[in-house]
Amino acid sequence: MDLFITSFTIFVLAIFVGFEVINKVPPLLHTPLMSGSNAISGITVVGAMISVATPNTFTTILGFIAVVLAMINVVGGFVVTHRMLGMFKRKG
Amino acid sequence: MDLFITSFTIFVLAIFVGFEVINKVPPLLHTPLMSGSNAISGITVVGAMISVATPNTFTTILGFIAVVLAMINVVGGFVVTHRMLGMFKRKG
Amino acid sequence: MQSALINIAYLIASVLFIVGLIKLAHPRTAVQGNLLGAIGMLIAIVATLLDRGIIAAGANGYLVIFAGLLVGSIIGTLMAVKVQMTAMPQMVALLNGFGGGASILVAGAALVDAKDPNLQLTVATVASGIIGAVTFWGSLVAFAKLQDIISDRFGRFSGQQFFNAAMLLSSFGLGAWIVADPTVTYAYWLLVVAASVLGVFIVTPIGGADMPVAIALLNSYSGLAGAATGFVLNNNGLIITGSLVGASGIILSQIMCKAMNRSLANVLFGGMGTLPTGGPTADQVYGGKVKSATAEEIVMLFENARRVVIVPGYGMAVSQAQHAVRDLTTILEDRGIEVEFAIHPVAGRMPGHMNVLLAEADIEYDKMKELDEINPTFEQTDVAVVIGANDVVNPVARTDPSSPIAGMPILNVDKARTVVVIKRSLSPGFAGIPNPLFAADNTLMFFADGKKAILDLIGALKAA
Amino acid sequence: MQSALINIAYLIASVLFIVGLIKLAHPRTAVQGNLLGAIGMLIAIVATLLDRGIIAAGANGYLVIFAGLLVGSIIGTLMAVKVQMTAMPQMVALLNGFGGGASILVAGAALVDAKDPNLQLTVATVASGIIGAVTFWGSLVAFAKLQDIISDRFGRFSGQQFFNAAMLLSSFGLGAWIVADPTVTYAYWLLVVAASVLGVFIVTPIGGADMPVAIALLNSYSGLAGAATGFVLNNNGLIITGSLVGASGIILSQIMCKAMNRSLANVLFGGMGTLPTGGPTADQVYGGKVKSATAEEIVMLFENARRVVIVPGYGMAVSQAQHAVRDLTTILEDRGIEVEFAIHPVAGRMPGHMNVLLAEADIEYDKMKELDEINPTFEQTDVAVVIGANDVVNPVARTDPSSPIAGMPILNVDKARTVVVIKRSLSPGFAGIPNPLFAADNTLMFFADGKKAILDLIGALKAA
Ligand SMILES: NC(=O)c1ccc[n+]([C@@H]2O[C@H](COP(=O)([O-])OP(=O)(O)OC[C@H]3O[C@@H](n4cnc5c(N)ncnc54)[C@H](OP(=O)(O)O)[C@@H]3O)[C@@H](O)[C@H]2O)c1
Ligand SMILES: NC(=O)c1ccc[n+]([C@@H]2O[C@H](COP(=O)([O-])OP(=O)(O)OC[C@H]3O[C@@H](n4cnc5c(N)ncnc54)[C@H](OP(=O)(O)O)[C@@H]3O)[C@@H](O)[C@H]2O)c1
Repeated sequence: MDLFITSFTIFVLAIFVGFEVINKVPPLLHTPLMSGSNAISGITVVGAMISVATPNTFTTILGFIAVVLAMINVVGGFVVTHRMLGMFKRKG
Repeated sequence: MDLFITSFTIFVLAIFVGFEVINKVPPLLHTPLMSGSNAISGITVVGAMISVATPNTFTTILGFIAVVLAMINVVGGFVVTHRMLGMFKRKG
Repeated sequence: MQSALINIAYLIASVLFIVGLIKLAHPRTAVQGNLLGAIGMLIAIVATLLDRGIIAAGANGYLVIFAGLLVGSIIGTLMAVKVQMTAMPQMVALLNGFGGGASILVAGAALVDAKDPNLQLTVATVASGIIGAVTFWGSLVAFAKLQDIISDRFGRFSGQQFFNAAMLLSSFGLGAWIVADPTVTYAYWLLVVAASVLGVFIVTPIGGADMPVAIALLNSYSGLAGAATGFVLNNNGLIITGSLVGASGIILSQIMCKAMNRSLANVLFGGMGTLPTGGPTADQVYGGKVKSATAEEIVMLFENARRVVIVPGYGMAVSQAQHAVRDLTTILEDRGIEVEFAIHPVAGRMPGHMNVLLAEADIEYDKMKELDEINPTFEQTDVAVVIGANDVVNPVARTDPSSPIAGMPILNVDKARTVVVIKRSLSPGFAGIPNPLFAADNTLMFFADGKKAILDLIGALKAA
Repeated sequence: MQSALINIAYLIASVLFIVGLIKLAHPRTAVQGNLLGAIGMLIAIVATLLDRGIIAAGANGYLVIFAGLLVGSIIGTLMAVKVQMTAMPQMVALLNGFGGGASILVAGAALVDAKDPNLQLTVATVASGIIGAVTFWGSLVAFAKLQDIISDRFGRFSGQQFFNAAMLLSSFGLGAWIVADPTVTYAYWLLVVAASVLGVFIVTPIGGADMPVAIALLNSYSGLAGAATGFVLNNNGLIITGSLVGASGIILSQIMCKAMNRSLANVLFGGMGTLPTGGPTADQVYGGKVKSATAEEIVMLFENARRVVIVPGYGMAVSQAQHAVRDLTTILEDRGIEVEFAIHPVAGRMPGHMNVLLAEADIEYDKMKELDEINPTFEQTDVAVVIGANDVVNPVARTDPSSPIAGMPILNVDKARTVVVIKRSLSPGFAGIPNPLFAADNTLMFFADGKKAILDLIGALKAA
């Protein structure tokens, strides 16, 4: 229970950080913000890797599919964001 | 060790929250900000209360003094901030 | 000690994500911010390779993991490199869905694998399963709608909201069962099915143009699903990152709703997307009052202009006119005309959509002005060129409190000396209402496909 | 379960603190924000009463705790109600010191009491002890200096920085000993003594006017000491709150340093506060060029003015002139003159100092303008009235790159049609340099104590 409350505390603080930080992103960059934040939500890949390593074949297969899905999310998100941001140029 | 890292994570997140939140306070309110944030730093009173409740008389005395000091900080801070903020008025 | 190292790595990764998001707030540091995020992810992945369980699984385990990482990376890279800038909303929806899908599977595997599941694990697993499945299927439906794979009519039926409520309650019921008896793992897959059905039919009735709000919200859900998975695995890295993404999606959907002057509930369940009733008809608004112009006539306007403001909208994205617009801008600027862009927060079909398209065409971002900044300047503007925008320049929002877009802040192009509107017809935009701007005294319509129209203008300018 | 409840209460308290700080950012919600913080504190204290150890200590324990809470509350309330607004810097310093003192004692008690102290406990205890003692004594010295209990010359000697470094190293050495052998609890008290000496002699050399930066920094330290105590007790509430306060103090000291165009290191260890060398002397600057005026002459200026800007500085605080200034403002406004206040970020001796004093005198906060907002308006200002400000209106900052205040952003009062400067003499302000503004063509000096000068002006206005 104490462990849960600690994790929940982290959750609450991270939400505050998220709100404060995201609110400062200007409309100009909202599309890259969407794809970029999308990319980091692929952090689930880390959990998926652990699922792969279970002795149970069924969960290994689930884990493998999850690694693939999450990794598409991660790599696709970062690369497309990079592509978009590379286009934003300043005068001169 | 894991417990420490979790606590440290909370520390880091809270610092981010602090920086983001405090940076938005306008100069107009910097003095109340100083006294108000001062007041909440008196949260040490909570630790002091626990020290009072130890069986050891020496630590009970330390705890008592700490409760008094922290409570001056808390109550003095909130009351003086309230007094100051009560002065700020808008036209009309 | 090992697990401590891994947790430190997750903390570093989380800090890099946060700093990355902070840097994403300025165009000059945004590229760096995105890179920091990618580095954080790399650190998290490499650290996880040291996990006790993964090391125990030995070479085979590593093989499967690397295979998965590789396959995912290749597919992700291909998608990201191939996608057209105009298809960004779909792309985000799809990636989003994959993240949600991964959460379903990871939580399911953890439940199957758990020796002695406690309350936190089961509750969090249930949450991951429900949110993940709604995200996955909701995002796929959003993708299919935006790609015109399925029509706006698909998957709508009367009583849909009751059906969806029933699905949600079933998921909760199955979830309660799992919490009560964590050994019935098949209940988890039933729960995923129920939540998947919910995910599909909660998104099908949302109008095509409301889809971006749904996508931002699904983005938020994918974050929350990740955070829930973090509670399943007791992994702070997942919890922090999931919360960040959860906050990001909610803020973006709020911004969109505010810019459309509608509530989130109205977007998700409300009746917009069907034709509005009441209000003046198109005939009443346009009858005999619309003036159309040729490219040559518009070029004459340019010749006497000192300041031109270009207002892009959804039609610029559809006709892929952004490069032609850039060429037009260069020509006008070469003739000493000041050119700026007025970007409405919900122009197009995604927040920041127009900015990305214009940036793609090498237009400097300091020329793209936000609503508050550009509106006071229309009175000093000689020609406002509206390309495929409609609702975001509809003055009815200011004048008619009964209109469906009443109160939505709009770009006051009607204050410019002359307004040129480029679109194919008089048909309405997303809100489905006529636009009196098209019939205004100082408005000239140029009926054509957006890209073709701009190319015509360029041709006429060069000939003149 | 009990400890879970307490931890939930701490989480709720932390959230209330954060929301309170967010609300403190707007004058309209600030009072509410402060109340939320107080409620959070109440929740934390009440929840702690349920602590297993405290319950075990029985009625006696509760008695001692309540006695402590009561005594502290009474003293705190008395101090807060009695303090003059002009003495706010001292008050903050004193409260701050008490918080640091509490951290020393709590960490010490935890060390004495620990059955099996682990690494985290000992390291955090050492940190609490060092930071707490520096905060406690540093704050007391700051208080004593600001109250003129000890002079600016007190506790300065050559080689002081080496002495301080030695004290810091001793504290670290004693700390290492404690970490190695946590049973030698007397080493902790030695450590506190060494850090206390450090705290005293690190603050004594700081110039009186630099004290606010030191206080903000000590405020930050008191937060860090609290966070360290949180690590000692594994208490997330303390960790979160301590970090918030730590961040707050650092940001405020940064803001002050930036507004003075100096580095933090320069403020803490640098030589300012002694007279600057080089630069023109007072005679060169002022010789024969200073014009002084009577109250009646200044009133004639007011009679032809449409806009007056009042620039308060440290001298307004010293002479307690704020209420007289309010009366003057009312009279001028009754005559149809527009009056605004120009507040420099480091005017006075504390950030926001002038705002609090003016607010105390019932001047609406929407009339108090920040530097960026007011500077462009001086050219349309008929009379700028400078009351006891000096450095913050010294144009040398703009013109002479070798001046000690070079590059500090200043209020451009010299751009006003006429400048009236109220101070007692031509003596310099905190930076110790002459001010060419006093010798400018459009400047009139009114030599008097700030409050008396304003009362004279009011008298003359009524007579006119
Ligand atoms: N950006 C977001 O995040 C977001 C999110 C949700 C909803 N929305 C909604 O989407 C709408 C956006 O406003 P908007 O002004 O950009 O678009 P709009 O009001 O939907 O109008 C787009 C116009 O573009 C024209 N068009 C379509 N294809 C074209 C082509 N190939 N060439 C030239 N013109 C073409 C259409 O007229 P013709 O058919 O006559 O050519 C149509 O009237 C708003 O109602 C907003 O609330 C936006
Ligand atoms: N606000 C902060 O947070 C902060 C923090 C650290 C340092 N500082 C420093 O403090 C300075 C603040 O600038 P400032 O312009 O407000 O003050 P200042 O430059 O220190 O000048 C104050 C002036 O007030 C006059 N004065 C003193 N007592 C007076 C009285 N009773 N009646 C009338 N005049 C009186 C003095 O001249 P006479 O003796 O001739 O009367 C003096 O020249 C800056 O240099 C700043 O860097 C401020």
